Parts: sequence; C-alpha cells; structure tokens
Amino acid sequence: GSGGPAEDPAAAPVTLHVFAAASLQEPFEELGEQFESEHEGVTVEFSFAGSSTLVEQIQQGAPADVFASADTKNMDKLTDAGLDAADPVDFTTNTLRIAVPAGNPAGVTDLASLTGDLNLVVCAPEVPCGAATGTVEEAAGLEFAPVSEEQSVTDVLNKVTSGEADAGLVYVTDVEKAGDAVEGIDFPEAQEAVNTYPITTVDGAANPELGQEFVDLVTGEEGQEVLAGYGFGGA
Amino acid sequence: MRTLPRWILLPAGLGALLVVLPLAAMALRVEWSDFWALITSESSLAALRLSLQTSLTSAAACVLLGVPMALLLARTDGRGMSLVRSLVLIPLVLPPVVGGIALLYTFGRQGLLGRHLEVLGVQIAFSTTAVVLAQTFVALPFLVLSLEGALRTAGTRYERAAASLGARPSRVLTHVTLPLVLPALLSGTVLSFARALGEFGATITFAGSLQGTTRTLPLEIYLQRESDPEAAVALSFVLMLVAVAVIALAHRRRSA
Amino acid sequence: MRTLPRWILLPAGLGALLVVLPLAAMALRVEWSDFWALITSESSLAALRLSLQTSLTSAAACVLLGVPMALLLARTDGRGMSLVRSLVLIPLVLPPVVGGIALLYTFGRQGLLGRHLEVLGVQIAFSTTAVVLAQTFVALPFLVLSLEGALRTAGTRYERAAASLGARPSRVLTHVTLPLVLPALLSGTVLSFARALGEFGATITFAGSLQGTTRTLPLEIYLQRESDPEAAVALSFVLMLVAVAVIALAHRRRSA
Amino acid sequence: MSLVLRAAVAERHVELDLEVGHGETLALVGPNGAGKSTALSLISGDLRPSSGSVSLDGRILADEGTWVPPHDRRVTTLSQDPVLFPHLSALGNVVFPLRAQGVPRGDARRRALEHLDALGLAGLAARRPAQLSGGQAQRVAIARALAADPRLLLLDEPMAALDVDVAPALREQLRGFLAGRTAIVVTHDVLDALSLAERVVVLEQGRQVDAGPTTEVLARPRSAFAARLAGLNLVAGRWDGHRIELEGGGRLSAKSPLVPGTAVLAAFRPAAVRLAEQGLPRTVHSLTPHGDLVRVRTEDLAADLSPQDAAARHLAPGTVVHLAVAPEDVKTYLA
Amino acid sequence: MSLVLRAAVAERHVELDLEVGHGETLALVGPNGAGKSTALSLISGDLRPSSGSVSLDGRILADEGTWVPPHDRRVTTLSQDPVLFPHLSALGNVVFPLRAQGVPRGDARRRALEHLDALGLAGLAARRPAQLSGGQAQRVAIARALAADPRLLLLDEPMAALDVDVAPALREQLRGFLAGRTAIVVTHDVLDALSLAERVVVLEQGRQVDAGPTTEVLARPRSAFAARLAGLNLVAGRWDGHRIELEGGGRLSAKSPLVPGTAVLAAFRPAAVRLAEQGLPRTVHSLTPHGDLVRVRTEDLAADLSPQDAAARHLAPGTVVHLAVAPEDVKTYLA
Ligand SMILES: Nc1ncnc2c1ncn2[C@@H]1O[C@H](COP(=O)(O)OP(=O)(O)OP(=O)(O)O)[C@@H](O)[C@H]1O
Ligand SMILES: Nc1ncnc2c1ncn2[C@@H]1O[C@H](COP(=O)(O)OP(=O)(O)OP(=O)(O)O)[C@@H](O)[C@H]1O
Ligand code: MOO
Ligand SMILES: [Mg+2]
Ligand SMILES: [Mg+2]
Repeated sequence: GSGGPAEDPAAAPVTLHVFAAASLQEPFEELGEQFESEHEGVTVEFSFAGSSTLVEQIQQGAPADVFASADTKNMDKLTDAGLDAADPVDFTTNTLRIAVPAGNPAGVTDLASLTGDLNLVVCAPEVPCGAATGTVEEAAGLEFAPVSEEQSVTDVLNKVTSGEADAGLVYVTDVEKAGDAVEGIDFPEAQEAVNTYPITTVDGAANPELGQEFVDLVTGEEGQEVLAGYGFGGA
Repeated sequence: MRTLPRWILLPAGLGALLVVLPLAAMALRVEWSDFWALITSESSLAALRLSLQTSLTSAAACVLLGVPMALLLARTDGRGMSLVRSLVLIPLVLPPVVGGIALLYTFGRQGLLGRHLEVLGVQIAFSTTAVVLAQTFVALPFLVLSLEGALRTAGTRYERAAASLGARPSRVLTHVTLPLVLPALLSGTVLSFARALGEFGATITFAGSLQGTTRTLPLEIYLQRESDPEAAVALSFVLMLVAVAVIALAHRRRSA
Repeated sequence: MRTLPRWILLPAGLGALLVVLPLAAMALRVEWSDFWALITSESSLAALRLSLQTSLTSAAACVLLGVPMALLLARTDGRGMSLVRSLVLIPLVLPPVVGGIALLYTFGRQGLLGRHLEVLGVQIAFSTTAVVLAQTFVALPFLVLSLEGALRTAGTRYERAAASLGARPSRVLTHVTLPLVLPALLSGTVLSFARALGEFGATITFAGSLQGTTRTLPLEIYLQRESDPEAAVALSFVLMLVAVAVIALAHRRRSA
Repeated sequence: MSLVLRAAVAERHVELDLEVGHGETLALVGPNGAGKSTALSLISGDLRPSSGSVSLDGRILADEGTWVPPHDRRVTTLSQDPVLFPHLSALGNVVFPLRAQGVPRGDARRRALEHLDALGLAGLAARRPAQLSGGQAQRVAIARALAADPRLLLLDEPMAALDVDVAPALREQLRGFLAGRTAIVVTHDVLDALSLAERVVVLEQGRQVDAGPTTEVLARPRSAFAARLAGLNLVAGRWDGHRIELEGGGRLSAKSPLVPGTAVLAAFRPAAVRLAEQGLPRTVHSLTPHGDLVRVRTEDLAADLSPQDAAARHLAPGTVVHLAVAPEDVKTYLA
Repeated sequence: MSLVLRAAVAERHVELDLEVGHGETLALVGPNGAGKSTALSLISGDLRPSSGSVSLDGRILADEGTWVPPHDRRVTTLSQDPVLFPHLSALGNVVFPLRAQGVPRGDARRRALEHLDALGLAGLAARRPAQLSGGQAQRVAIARALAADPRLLLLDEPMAALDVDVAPALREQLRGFLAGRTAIVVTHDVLDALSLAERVVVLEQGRQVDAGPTTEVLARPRSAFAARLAGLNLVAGRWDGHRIELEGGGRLSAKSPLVPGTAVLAAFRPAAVRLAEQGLPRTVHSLTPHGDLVRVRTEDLAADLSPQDAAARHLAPGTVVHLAVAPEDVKTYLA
C-alpha cells in the first residue's frame, strides 16, 4: 500500500462499509478495489440496493460508513434524521436516454415516437427515474401510454433487454451497462431532468476517517474519471 | 382430552412470539389518524381489487392443476415420479425474481412458447394474465406438497372399499378421496391463495407494474415505500387483515 | 395398483408443464462454456456457502419451534387457537419485503426489542443472525401448516393406544406421534428449507447485503442481474440443482 | 373394591354403576350399543363422565374436579381393533410398553420376545403390522397388553378375530394371566365369560339389568340377553304351586319349592323342549343346524330337535307347533 | 363355474385352486395366516397374483396380461373392519353404492333406508360412523354391501363383532340374501359355515387341505382344523377289520364296512368319549366349562365329561387318563 496518511501498519484489518445506490455498482466496485490497494489491511464491503431501502437500513442501525444516494430526496431523509456526519456532496449526475432492443424493431427515433403503438416501459412516478420521466414528458408536451410503470430502472432495462418492451426510458449509464443487447437514443429534453447523486459519511460510523477518504476518492479526479467511464455525468 | 407434554409450550410460545412480535411492531407504526384516507386512495383500492381478483383466480388454478398432480404423486410410485416431484417443487426454492425471469423466457415475446403465441396475436406479458401465471407458478407447489402429504397419510383403505362397492375412479375421487382430505385441501388452498396474495418478485419481473392491470397490492406497497412509507405500512396492515380473514374463514368451514 | 380416473392426467400434465417449461427455458439460456467459471467465483461461492449454512440453521429452527406449534394447533381446540393459527400463518401472505420491515421494527436499533438489546450491546440486524431470523420468519408457517394437516389426518387412535400402555406424553410424542407423521414432517422441513433457501425480500430489507455475512445466493443473484445477467442465470441454475438434490434426498429417506 | 365406576354419559344415555373387586375379572355383556365400550372408555380415560366418578384402588381417576390422564392410570385396553403401531415391528410393539415403564432396552427385548413366544408369534417378531393376518395382529396386541402389566386390564372382545385353533389355548393363557388380576372383559362369547370371569354384569340400553357370579347369572338369567348368552329359554310368570302362569299367556308345569303366588322366572334348555299335542302354541321362525340337532326358533322360545323329528313334522317357517318341557327340566327362581 | 381362482402369491407362500359355482356360497375356513384374506384380496382386485388367473362368470379378471380394476369386477368385500366412510352418515354410506350404480338420488335414499331398516338400524341413519358402537358399524357395513348388489360377495368374518342377540337374525337375513347368489364366506364360526354355505374349503398354510359339501366336511373332516371346527376328535390309522391301528400308537375299536388294510380316518364327538381302565393313555392339558359339561383337552383328543365325573377322578392338568369310545360312536372313512 502507498499514500495512506497516518496509517498504522500494525493495525488490525478493518472493513469499510459503503452503502450505495444500485446504479453505482460497477464504478464503485472499481473504486473499491483501488481504495483497497491504497489502504493495506482495509476491505471495502458494499451494500447495493435501492436508495430508500438503504436509508431505512441506516436508520435501523445498519453498519454504514458511507452512503451514496441516487437522488437528493433520499439523502434528505438521512440528513433530516441527523445521520449524516458531514454535509452531503453532489458527486455525479445521470440523465435519461431511450433504450430499445437491439435492431430497434419498433423503429423508435425520438421522444415523440414513443406515443405510437408500441410497448413502452417507464419508471413509476414514485421513484427518482420516474419523476425524471414525468419532467421530460411535460417539457416535450407529450403524454405517454406505458404498458408498465416499473419499480426501478433495472426493471425497465430488463424489459427492454429481454425484448418484452419496444422502448424504455432509463439512465444513460444503464444503456452503457447493457452493452449490445440494447441501443440508446438520446433526446434533447433529457437535459430538463438531470438527476443528482449526493454522497456523505454516516454519523456514528466505525471508521469515520476512512469513510471520508472514500468520499474524497469518489469526488476527486480519479473517482470522476471512473464514473465518466460508465456514462455518468459531471457533478 | 389429548395430553401433550407440557414442555412443548416453551418452543411453541417462542415460535409464536417470533411471528407475532414483528406483526405487533408493525401495527404499532400504523398512523391511525390517516389510516382510512391512505388505504382508500384510488391507487390502493385498485391494487387491493386486482390482488384479490388475481389471487382468487390463481388459487382456483392451483386447485385445478395441483389436485391432479398431488393425486398422481401420492398414488403412483416409481423412479420417474420422484424426479417429477423434485421439479414441481422448484418454484418453492427459486427466488421469485428468478422465477419471473424463467417465466419471461417461456411466455415472453421471444420466449419458448411466447414467440409462437406472438404470431397468433396473443401477448401475455404486461397483462393481468401474466400476473395470474406468475402467482400460479409460485403458489402451485404449496398446494401439491401439502395435499400429497395428506393423501399419503390418509392411505387407500377407504378408496379400496369404495371400488369394492362398484364406484368408478371418478366417483371415488369426488365422493371419497377428496372429502376425506378436505382439511388438507382447504389448508393447501389457503396456502396457495396466501402465497399468490403476497407474490411480488415474479410479478414485477414478468408482468410489470401498471395500476389496475398488473400492479397488485405488494407492488403498490413496495412502490409506496419509496414515496410514502406511512401508506406502505398502512397497506401492509390491510394485507395482513385480508390474510387473517381468509385463513379464519377457511378454518371455520373446515371445522364445520 | 390404485386406479385414478384417467382424465386427471390432462390437468396434471398442464400443471407440470407450467412449472417445468420455465425451468427448461432457463436451462436453455445458461451459457455452459462460462458456467463453471461463473459459479466458482469468490463471491458466488461465499454466497452459496452462506445460503446453505443459514438455510439449514433456519430449517432446524423451524422444526424446533414449528413442531410444538403444529402439535398445539392440531391437538387443542377452541376459539383462541383459531386466532393463533391465523396469526402464525401471516408471514405466508406478507410480501417478504414487508416482513423485513416488520422485523426491522422489532429487532432493529429502534425496534420493539432491538432498542433493549442495543443497550445490552447485542445487535441483530445486519448480521448473519438476522438472515436466519428473516428466513425462519418466512419459512416457519410452511412447516406448521403442513404438519398440522398431517396430524389432524392421522388422528389420535395410536396416541390413545400408547397412553393406555402407560407411555407418558413425551414418549408418545417421540415414539408414536412423530414417527407416524414422519413423511409430513420431512416434507414440511424440506418446504421450510426450500423457502429459506429462496428467501430474498425480507433478507435484503432486514439483514442487508454484505458479502460473506448476509449476502445469500438469492441476493447475489439479484445483484449479479444488474451487472452480469449471465452469471445470474448460472447461479439460479445452481440454486435449482441444490433444491432438486435436497428434495430428492428427503424423498429417498422418506420412502426408506 | 378395586374399581368403582359410578358415572353417566348424558349424550349417550348411559348411566353406569359397576364395581370390580381386587383380583377379580368381571365380564361385561349386553347387546350392541348397550354401553360396554362406553364403560371401558370412562375407565381408560378416553371419555370424561358428564357426572359421577371413577376410582381405582382408592384413587379417584375422574370426577368433577379430578382428571388423571390415561397414561397415568395403569389401565390398559385391548380392543376389538388391534391398533398396532404401524411403524414398529411386532417385536417393537411389544417392547413399547416395557420401555415406557423404564425397562432397559435389552431386558425389554428379551421379555417382549418371551411374550411373543408364549403366544406362538416368535417367528413373526420382525414383521410389520401390515404384513400380519388379522388374527396374528390381534395376538400381537394381546402380547403387548400383557407386557404393559397394568393394574386393570380392559378387554373389548379380545377373541373376535381368533381362529378356533388358537382361541382355547389363548383363553387358557389369558386365564392364567388374569388369575389374581383385576380385569374387565367385554364379550359376546359365553365361553369367554365362563372361563375368564368370576362375575358378570349385563347391560342393556345403558343400564345394568343383571349381575352376579357368572355361573349364577348364566344358570338363572334375569335378562333376555343373559338367557340368550347362556343358550337358555327364559320366561316370566306367576307360580301357582304346580304351574307357572306365563305373562304372555299359557302355562308351564315345573317343580319348585317357592311359595305359590310369587312372581317367578323360569329357564330351560332348548334341548329339553319337545313337540307335544298339548304344549305352548308357537310359530316357527327359522330352522338352523345346531351340532347334530336342528334348532327351531319361534317368537320367543327355541327348541333343539333331532333332524328326524323336524323332518317328520314337516317343520318350516310359518308352521305352528306346540312346545312342551318336562317339569324337572324347568329351573324356577324368584323374579 | 362362476368363480375360478387358480393363482399363487409367491411372497406369502399362498397357492390356491378354488371354484365357486353359480349361485353357490362357499365357506373358506382355516387357521390364522392360512391365506383366507389373501384369497379374497386376489378376487376383489386388491392384490395381483404372481402367477395364475382369476375369472368370474367366464370373464378373466386377472392373469399375466389382463387386469380388471376392482370397481369393474362387481365383487364386493365385507371385511372384519367395517371401513365406513367417516365423512358420510350411516345412510350416506348405504346410499353410496346405489348412487355409484346410477340409481337416482331419491330412489337410492329410499332403498338405502329399507336396507338399514331391515337390519334394525333405521334409527341410526343420521349418525356418523364415529357415533356408532362396534356392532352397529358392522351392521351398517353389511347393509352397504347388500346395497351394492354384487355378482360375487366376499364376506371376511362378517359376524365377528355382532352380539348373540343379532347374529341369528342377521344370519337368517344373509341366508335369504345369499340364496341364489354367489358368495364366499371366511369364517371361524361353524354355525356361519353350516347355515350360510353349501360347500366348504379348508386352507392350511396357503394350500387347500380339505373340501366338499359343508355337512360332509364337518361330518367327515380330513384336516385337524375342520375337525376342530366341527367339534370332533380326528385320528388317522390303518383299519384291520375290527380296530384302527392309530398312527401315533394305540388301537381304537370301530364298526366299518371298509376293506381291512386300508388307511382310514376316524372321527368321534368329545361327548362320546369316556374314561376307562383300558383306553388310550393321554395327559390332561386343560379343563374348561362346556355348556353343562366339562371339556377335558389332552395332547390330541378332547372329552366332554360330566362335572361329577371330572371331580370324582380329581382331574387336573397333568393327570394321565385313559380314554375310550364306543365302537358305534366312531365314524370311519377312507383317508
Ligand atoms: N361418539 C359417540 N357419540 C355419540 N353416541 C355414541 C358414540 N359412540 C357410541 N355412541 C352410542 O352410545 C351407545 C353405547 O355405545 P357403545 O359403543 O358403548 O356400545 P357397545 O355396548 O360397546 O356396543 P358393541 O357391542 O356394538 O360394541 C350406543 O347407542 C351408541 O350408538
Ligand atoms: N402384506 C403382507 N405381506 C407379506 N405377508 C403377508 C401380508 N399380509 C399377510 N401376510 C402373510 O400371508 C399369510 C396369509 O395371510 P392372510 O391374511 O391371507 O391369512 P388369513 O387366513 O386371512 O388369517 P386370519 O384368520 O388371521 O385373518 C400369513 O402368513 C401372513 O402373515
Ligand atoms: O438506484 Mo435507485 O434508488 O433504484 O433509482
Ligand atoms: Mg363396543
Ligand atoms: Mg384374514
């Protein structure tokens, strides 16, 4: 290991618990490995789930050092409960993109073509991506008739990957992740609904300093580079 | 007048506590002032209606398909049957989400069967039919397993007597076998109804989530949790009440 | 030599297809070339190990707590028992996620019991204990219900004969009642083991998802689905195999 | 008294008042539905009396406030149906009560094998109940009950399924075993009653109608049932010093030291009945072979006639006959 | 022949060769475990023969290639255990076979009530089997079997649980019902065999050891079992013109037109046996009351003596006695 400040080589092995929104899984796992290589004796354990689940768990005493949320609403829940150890920092953004199955069987070209006779799947208004969908819908003056309003982006994406849906509205990062199975179609109205990801250390954590170091890694240059590699936008 | 050893009260009590305490803890969190408003919202009522309707249909489908399966498993022996039994029970062990994926691979647009149905203009995914399919898939083993056990325990002496009196197999089935295992059939049906009522993972994966069409109560609860946890707790409480009512009703009929 | 009406083959076959087709469809999607690598990754093995360990513990807990409960329910009658039965069965009907919330409300840091345990320095949530608790919570009713049905069907004549021969209640229980319902006890145990093995919603909510501590196979599958659907399918297949093995084993012992 | 049963079961219209002395075997007889099994259930603890009490060796087993559970009564029932534990072998079944009393495993096995052997079942020790014939199963059940060594043994038609070959031997064995023990035997078999029990109680419609030493009750029956069990004809009437004026009409000559004018019962064997010109007029109901004779049944009396006699008179159901008995063959006693 | 059973069940060591003529009632007798229930199971279709065949009225019910399912055989079994459907009332149980044959509901009810009535059970029509006494349940089972109106009726000890009160009446009813019908009665009761069956087959250890008209088999038994059933002593030996040289040693005087030198069987009634100075030497095994006599059992012979005789000779188990029979009381026939 190199570069860890004030690191005691004799210290017992420690585990850093990072609770992060499910959409952050791939970049965070990459960052976690990097963090471990820089901190000898430290293991980074992730708990990925929906942001609201994570908040609930932290409120009930889950051993989280760091919390990264997929939206500000859930981060607010944490701060309202006074469980943030430091002020949350917005560290990345995500925007919507149309996902269609490989080959684009329904011939989708833009947002307006989603109102045609096809199987459209979106997020439910209750979850962050669904709120964003509502915003772009309004901005474009359209009214969608989806066949399903899903619980999470992953559910939307899965319907598209499996070819069940002809089109879905998901995040840019999801299209990247899905690889060849789907094609992405950008649309200008997406800029009306930019989703912000905040991160913070958690009050009462076992490793507050290490946690802050992880937050620093994510918000720092290296972190931003890794995030961008998965399609995330700048904070 | 049966006597049971007294010590079983301790583990039995512990077991009851393990189940009852969480339910009590949840009931304590219900905001009673808003309760009525929360559970009578349009979306809640739609979900409740859909849930009851699909679960009842699924329970009926389970009885229709599962009773014959249980009979075959209980009354025929052989190498093959044991494999069939294992296969039939798999939905029990599969995480429902995986079950949903498997259903997609079968009945989805590009699925094993679905691609042929698509040609015929039939689309199952995103329809209420898909919900029923998903619920039946996960609930069927409950009925089969509990009924098979009862059929084995009940034995065949009454069936033999009935055949000796000239009753054809169908009559033996409807007039002797099924009435004799009625308690088990009822509790198996309750089990499968309950499992269908609580089904979440397979439904969301295979059927999607649209109000009035595919968004059942568990999906509604899960969704409300994101925006309105109070509503979610209130709805969970309603689900509990429905379950208690169904179970109590089934038991009343059984002892009657 | 028992004869069943021939027509039941049709619904039984349909039922078997409903279950078997999706499993076949999924097996068809497994990428056999990568299969071994996918399922022997560190995280997969950790999840498999944790799943087996917790599910076995939970099944044992279900037997320990559930057998006494089933006995009480089957052998005592009265108004009160019917309420207890309904309560005990509720975990069946609750969507597992809601069950997880209820468990958090009980054993979580601010929960009914948890806040007292916290003072004693004991924390249950987010530990392997929590996984076992969640699994036991959802799996217990399976054992209780299937065993209660069998106990009722078996009746009390052998128990009465045993008492007449001077056997105390404990001996009657261990030497007569339980051996007589052994098939049902075994299938009830398999049911609860299987349910524990497939448990997802309550675990992720109540126990969280930490590799090696609380991330069981279904959680791993769920996680892999986000990043590596192939791995998820392969792992689901492994889960299926484990289930088939357990069920087949239980049946072998039962017929032996 | 060892057992005192003074109890009622209202819903079955049964009201009993029985006593069994220490070391005594009581036969309980009576028609189907008379309440015999009900009496045994009250004693074994399978049934709670709706009023009254049951006590054994001075200990109250059941009354309004007391309830001794069945396993604690040291009362073992051997019923019409063997109820062998299906998951245990014949040997395992007999070992069961011994182990329940804390006999060590090896000892219990040895003693159980002795019991099986005594009943001629040693060769079947390893069989499961499902692999035994009806009579074999019943004998295993008897061995098991004997092994339980109860304070009071209840036998509910123990011989019903046994063949003529085995029954006498078993009756002997049971007799040896019952000697000095307290037991109640429910039976439809006069031989069982005679050979096993010192005293008999006759139940009819839930009430005791006759009781006394077995030979006494069978020799001087006071109920139609006891008479049929003993194979005797029974009539009631008034003794006028020479004849009995029968209740149903007619007269019967007899010899008796009883005071004229008293109400009497009279019993006589069917073999003592003959056809006469001037007997009691009766209609033949049925004719059945009876040993080397033919038993002729009428509305109330039975006669055992030689086949020659029966054939000569062209007897058939419906024929009217006149029945007579020699006065010295009629046993007369106070009603 | 109506029923022809020529079949074996290897695992039970049973090999049978039975025929029952049209309209005939056959009694099947034999010790416990002889194979009686096995024979019935083969005929009813509860058991498959390991070789051989079963046919009824010319139709093959079972052989290597054929298997007619039980419900299609029109063979009804009435077993030791009533097996009443517990979820149906007594009436519902009797209605069952009628409905199974397509009798309309109202008709079936009416006919079922008649059957119950005929057996004196009309008052119990609404009872569940659990609310009946053992004998009541057995009678409902009989009514149910009669209602099934089978081509062949199999009775496995139908009277075992019936009281002396009801058995004769029921035997009469069964006799009327069996007249002109084909039936097999398994029984341990000589009265049942005599009154119900024209012909008897004696089984021992899975094989037929004696067969013939009932009175014939009982009068001239060829097996120890048949002799015991008939209540006769049976000995085997060689006829020398005046006496029989018994197989076990000793001689017995008799009168017989048989050719000297032939192997013979001889039967005589226990009542014909008396104690003599110069009889067959035997050891007393047991003494039991037998009607108004005392039955003395020895290793192979039984004697019915008057209580006075028995008491005068101080008979007790172990006493050696000499038994004699008057030559005219010994029935001799070819072995
Ligand atoms: N569970 C019951 N509920 C109601 N009545 C019953 C029940 N069991 C028996 N009876 C009735 O109680 C009365 C006495 O029955 P019990 O079984 O004692 O007769 P029993 O003398 O043993 O006759 P059997 O010789 O036929 O066995 C009968 O009229 C019978 O119908
Ligand atoms: N299921 C079985 N498996 C193996 N052997 C059996 C089975 N049932 C009976 N047996 C044996 O087969 C032989 C014939 O039995 P079966 O039941 O036919 O006798 P049974 O003549 O009816 O006797 P009982 O008068 O005691 O009823 C016996 O030796 C018995 O132990
Ligand atoms: O990552 Mo989220 O909280 O499921 O949109
Ligand atoms: Mg009785
Ligand atoms: Mg038999």
